[in-house]
Amino acid sequence: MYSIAKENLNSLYAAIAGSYDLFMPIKTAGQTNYGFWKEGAEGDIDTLKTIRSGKDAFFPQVEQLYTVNREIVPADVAAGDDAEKAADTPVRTKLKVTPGKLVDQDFVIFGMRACDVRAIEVMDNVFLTDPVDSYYKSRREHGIVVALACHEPEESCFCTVFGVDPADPSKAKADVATWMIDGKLYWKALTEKGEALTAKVADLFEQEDADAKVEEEKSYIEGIAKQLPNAELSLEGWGAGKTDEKFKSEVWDKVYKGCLGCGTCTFVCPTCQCYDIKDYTTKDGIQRYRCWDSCMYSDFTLMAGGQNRQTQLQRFRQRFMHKLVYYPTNNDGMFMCVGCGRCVEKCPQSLNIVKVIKAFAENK
Amino acid sequence: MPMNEENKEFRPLIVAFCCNWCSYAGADLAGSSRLSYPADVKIIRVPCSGRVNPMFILRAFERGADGVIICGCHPGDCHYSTGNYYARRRMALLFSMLEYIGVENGRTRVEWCSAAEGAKFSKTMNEFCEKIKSLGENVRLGDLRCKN
Amino acid sequence: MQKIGVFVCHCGTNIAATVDVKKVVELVRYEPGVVFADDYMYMCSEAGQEKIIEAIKEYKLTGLVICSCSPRMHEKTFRACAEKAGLNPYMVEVANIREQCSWIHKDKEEATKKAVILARAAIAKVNLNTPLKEGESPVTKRALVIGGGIAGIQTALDIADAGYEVDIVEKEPSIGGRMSQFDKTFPTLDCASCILTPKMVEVNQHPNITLYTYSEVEKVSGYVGNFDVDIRKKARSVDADKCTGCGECSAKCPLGKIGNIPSEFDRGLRNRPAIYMPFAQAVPAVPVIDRANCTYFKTGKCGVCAKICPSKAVDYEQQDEIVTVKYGAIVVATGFDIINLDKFGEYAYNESPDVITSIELERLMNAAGPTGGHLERMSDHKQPKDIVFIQCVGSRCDSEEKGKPYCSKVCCMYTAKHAMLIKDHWPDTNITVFYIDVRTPGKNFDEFYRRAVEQYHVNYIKGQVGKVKPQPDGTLLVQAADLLDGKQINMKADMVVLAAAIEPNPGVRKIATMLTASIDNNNFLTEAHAKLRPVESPTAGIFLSGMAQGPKDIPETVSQAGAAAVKVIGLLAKDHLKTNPCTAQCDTLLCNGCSTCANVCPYGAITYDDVQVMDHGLRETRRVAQVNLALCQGCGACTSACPSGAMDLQGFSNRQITTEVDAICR
Amino acid sequence: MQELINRLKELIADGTVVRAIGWKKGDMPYNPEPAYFEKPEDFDNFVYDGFCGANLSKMMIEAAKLEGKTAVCLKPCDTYSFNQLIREHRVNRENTYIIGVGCRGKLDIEKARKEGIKGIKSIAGVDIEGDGDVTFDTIYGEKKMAYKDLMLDRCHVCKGKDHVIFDEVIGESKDTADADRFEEVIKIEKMTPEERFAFFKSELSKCIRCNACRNVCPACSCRKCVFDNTKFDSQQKANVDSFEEKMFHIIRAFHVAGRCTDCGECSRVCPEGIPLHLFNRKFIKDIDTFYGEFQAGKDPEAQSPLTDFTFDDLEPKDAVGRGDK
Repeated sequence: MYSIAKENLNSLYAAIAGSYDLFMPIKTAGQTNYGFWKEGAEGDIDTLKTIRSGKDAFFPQVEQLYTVNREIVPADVAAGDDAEKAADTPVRTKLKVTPGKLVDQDFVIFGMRACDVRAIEVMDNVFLTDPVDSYYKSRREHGIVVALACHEPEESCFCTVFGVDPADPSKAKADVATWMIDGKLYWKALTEKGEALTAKVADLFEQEDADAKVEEEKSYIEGIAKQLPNAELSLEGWGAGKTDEKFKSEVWDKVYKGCLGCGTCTFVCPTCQCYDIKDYTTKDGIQRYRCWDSCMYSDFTLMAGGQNRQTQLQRFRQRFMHKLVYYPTNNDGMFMCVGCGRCVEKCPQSLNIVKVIKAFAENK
Repeated sequence: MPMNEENKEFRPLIVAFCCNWCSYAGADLAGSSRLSYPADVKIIRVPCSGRVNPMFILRAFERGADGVIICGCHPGDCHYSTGNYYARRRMALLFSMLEYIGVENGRTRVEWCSAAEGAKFSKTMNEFCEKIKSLGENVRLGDLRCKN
Repeated sequence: MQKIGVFVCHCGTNIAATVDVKKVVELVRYEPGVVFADDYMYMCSEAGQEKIIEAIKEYKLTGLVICSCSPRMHEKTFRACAEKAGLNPYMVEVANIREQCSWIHKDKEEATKKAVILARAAIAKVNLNTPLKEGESPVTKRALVIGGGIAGIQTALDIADAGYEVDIVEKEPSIGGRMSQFDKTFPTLDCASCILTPKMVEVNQHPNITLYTYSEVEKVSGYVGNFDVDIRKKARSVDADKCTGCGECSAKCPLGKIGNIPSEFDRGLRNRPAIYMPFAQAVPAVPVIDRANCTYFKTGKCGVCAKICPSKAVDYEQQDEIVTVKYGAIVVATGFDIINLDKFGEYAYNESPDVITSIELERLMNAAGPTGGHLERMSDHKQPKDIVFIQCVGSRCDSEEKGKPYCSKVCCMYTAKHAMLIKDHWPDTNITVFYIDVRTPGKNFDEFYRRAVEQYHVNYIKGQVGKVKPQPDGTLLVQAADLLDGKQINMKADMVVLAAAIEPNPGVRKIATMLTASIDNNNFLTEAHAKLRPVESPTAGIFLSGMAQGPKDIPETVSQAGAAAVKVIGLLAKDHLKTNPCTAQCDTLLCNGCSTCANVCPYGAITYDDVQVMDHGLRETRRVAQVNLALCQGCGACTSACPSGAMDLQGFSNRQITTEVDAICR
Repeated sequence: MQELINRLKELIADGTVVRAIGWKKGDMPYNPEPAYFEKPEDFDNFVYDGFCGANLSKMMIEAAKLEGKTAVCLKPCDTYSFNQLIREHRVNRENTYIIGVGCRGKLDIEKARKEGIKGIKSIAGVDIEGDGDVTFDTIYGEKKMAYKDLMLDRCHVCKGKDHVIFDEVIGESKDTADADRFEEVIKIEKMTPEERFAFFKSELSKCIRCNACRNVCPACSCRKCVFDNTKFDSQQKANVDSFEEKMFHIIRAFHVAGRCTDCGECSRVCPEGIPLHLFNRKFIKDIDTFYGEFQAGKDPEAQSPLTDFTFDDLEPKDAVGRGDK
């Protein structure tokens, strides 16, 4: 197994950034979010949870789809040969469409936690099944995921509930698994992509037989994971086929009341993948882009007639039904939550998926 | 199009909101008295300086304007008697906020100009253009997309 | 999508010389929405307009952009032209490429470029234009005049003479106002009542004028052309129809002698009975019973007046009556009063009966006054030898809470008047006037003042009086500073007359609020425009007459009263009012009902109602803003105060202006 | 807290109110949630402690439309917001029963996380009556913090311990102010334009446009925000270009200028920890200096400075560059 001392990480980042775009947790203005590492940027893999999840790597908040420009068809052309007519022929224009650029270079996502890696699987089921989302696909094909074990999970974590193992990233669908133990980062390639990356930076590493150390670290983490307040959270009653009983339940009316209808939960969530498509008028055309949308917003899928979800209760219910019932129903029981606990930490009104699950358990 | 093709000298883009009753008339007077000011200034007619919503000003900057000036009747002369008093407070606060977030002073301006002050109008516009030229292109408030 | 026609005018060479008109035409053809573009020598000419009309018909244009001179010049022309071709006039926008382009730029290329951009902005706007229609509201051909002083009287007479019905509401028992209290008027020194009373009688007899004396405006609703006004007719306790005005009742009223009820009309210089007419020539000549003081109303006993009244007109049972009348216009002529002098202790006004105000002096010198016109001290009824006049008592006063910042305007002249009148009767009186400045602008005014100084030798001293001290011997010690030769002056006087500052009638605030007419810091009503609309209130249908708007002398008051009347007549002459279609509009689905817009509306055009709305399938009753299109003048103040964008202005909508911005910045 | 619970139960029992709005115990010791309480058993989960920072006044917009009166627990600073809502006719006072609850400063769990406190199992010393340090029992051992160090920033510039509107007050409050309200603003004003721009750029670049700041703000009570409707075609869901969050945050602050009571909710809820109050407080400071001291929500009758004027107001050109002079 390879290892590198923590103090040398910057040179590792530099080395990776030498041949790839490096997307990793970076601290700016006191907060850690994923971003592209540049010389001088403050890489931060100590913070357990970035505020936004790593999903931007494959599904950025904003993405250029294509641009449309007006091209002028001069009067005479529009009018044909008839020069007479040309003079007062209304000028016609035709539209020129230029698709947005797909990612065609490999890039590295560094320091992703097991829960976020699981979230990628969740999104794959959405974007890579028919109809395939070419923008997402190109990013997935070129993204190299370096996962990092969670040295000290926090009380808001409940990934184990969904079978995510914070201790062993190699179980997750990552290309490289890493552990940070006593000031040293331990590095284990899992896939060809991972090997390729490793090869590019191998000279920074030292060889070391650390399996024992890693095993020790794993059991330490597992020990903590067991103590977490929500470790025993039960998903009984949720999952595939529960639509009717859950949708009709009165419990929703109790739990949604405090909801502000903001998008915090959806935007920090690693698995939320709804988006809206918008146009921006430029000099002589429009740019069509997509951006994250939130089912908590009153204008989510709003139509002229207003037939979207009209009350916050409906919106609130939609979000959790989607994560805990609809999605599992369509994806052989896989839940659309990975227990990262970001919503637990960030909801302005302290509402979150855990409370919802518990509320239903109490009100059986 | 801040740069004009022939010579690379910086030509600012300036949006002027003029109230219909005083300043727009003042601009007309400047015209009929042939008191020139740079073509960089483009005037938008509004009924009253009180009609100018701060969003218009930010919008202009977003779209690449380098300077925005609001002209209205002198305090006390508003055709609608009070519009410019409200405008005065709105703009004072907005300008102070723009300064606060680091936008260069002088990119925005309010000038009271009556229908009789054609000379003042053209003088003001000349000054303002000079000021904006000295400040250079507006990069801090611009939206890069609208340039292409 | 609109079908827009763009027409570029050469204006001879005015535009064509500096703007490449043909190039503009070529470039704007490519703008979204444009289906036709052409240029012509003179767009505003008959031939030019014909071209436009043809194009509208041939290309079925839905919008026009005229690139020409300023819209302030020809917008009307082109709108009319569009209308001729059956196109809504408000689908026309004018790009000002003359005053704001060709005339101020020399470089042809630059000017052309700018012309294109201005055209582009106009095109972008027209793309969002919607057809607008003027509204219409009927006009009630009746006017209300609040206040029956000389201002109200003159306005009412002028309106009535023009053939419209007018009502005067006066809160006192008689019309006449302040002027009826005066003795003589400057600068001609003719007697006030001799010129006023004929007008009062004329009012009383005019077929088109209805008088509501001893009455007050209680409630006003509605808007220009359609006001509903509740008038409270206070119980007079005398049946006006039966009363002959013989005056027996007042003469016999026991309280006349023993009641010591101070007469308001004589400013408390003498007493009046409980049943009284304020003054002999009162109009109407019908007494009122002052119920607060009348023995009958206090104890149930007495009833003398009822017994002796030959025509059995006295009616103790009479009740207040509220009448509701519709009006098309309302004139505020509530006049003035002088300020309360309690804060001016230094002048001993409250200490000595011989320190009086100028209005009190008017009464003292009036032949019909408490002393039969013989000037005497109230303390010992002796005729004063030395009289001191103090100017600017509370006028041009620095201290807010004490006096007024403005000049009361009339004091300098009436003081000169007083001085001369006194000298005329009693030439050996010594008169001293302490002044800050003597202000005599006006026809024959300065001559008048100089006569006082030169012929009558009135002693004018530039200086402010510091103190007036009542002396044991009954005289008054006046301590002052002579500002010109910097001497302290101590002067004995038998009488001191204070030129107290005038202020709007205290009742005006209440009335202004009812009318939603704006009022300034000094409670004077504000004009719609200080220079151009001096007799109109910003609130449509409300007009200003006399002192209520600011200090004036009688001739000014009368001429302003006439001006107000003309404005009213101009309004009443219309059967319908066309309302400006570029008004604010509220999107009820977005409105929060927060009242921010109403707070900034200068015309009181915004009201709030609870309405049923259907918001994307949810039915709800909401408090939302309603714009009264008859009142809205389209300034748009509300639109930029509205946070949610619910308030928008037709013809200058948020999106229209935004799109102009975008077009210019492209 | 028990006194509060008893009183609320009593009010519901005697029919004065139909329901109460307060805080419900969270699944963590630090995340109670705003909730409705109707039945006696609901109150088993009622909690009011140092972590009940949420300003409940805005919930009354909807609650006051319901059948029957609603009791709401408002901290001293929350009552200002409620007054402002009354001024703007957004909430029905008749249908509201205001219980002024005591406050000794509210707590911010982020402050603890910054101290590296994690794996929290339980927290002691945050009761409303209590006084003294806060003790965290965590998986990684016991940790202590002074109550004051754990307080939300806004509580360090507390508006005072008095409720400006209430039907009754339960519990003691204390003025926790120990900093100058405008200190941060002045600090920024003193920077060079470049520094100021860099500062706001780095802060705002974190914005994810979740709209939490807007949706929690009691002054942002628009039915449909101008950024969600089409009136200016300004509706945006994400910051495509660095300009947009500037536009959004300037206008957001501008729309509440003269109405913002400085309750600090915007900064409390921002998931990215952007000090949004710096915008609002700048406007408040300017309004105070330009047009005289004004505290929104203090007097529901008072005219907001932006819907008011004097004839000799400050000219916009004198509003800027005051630092340079």
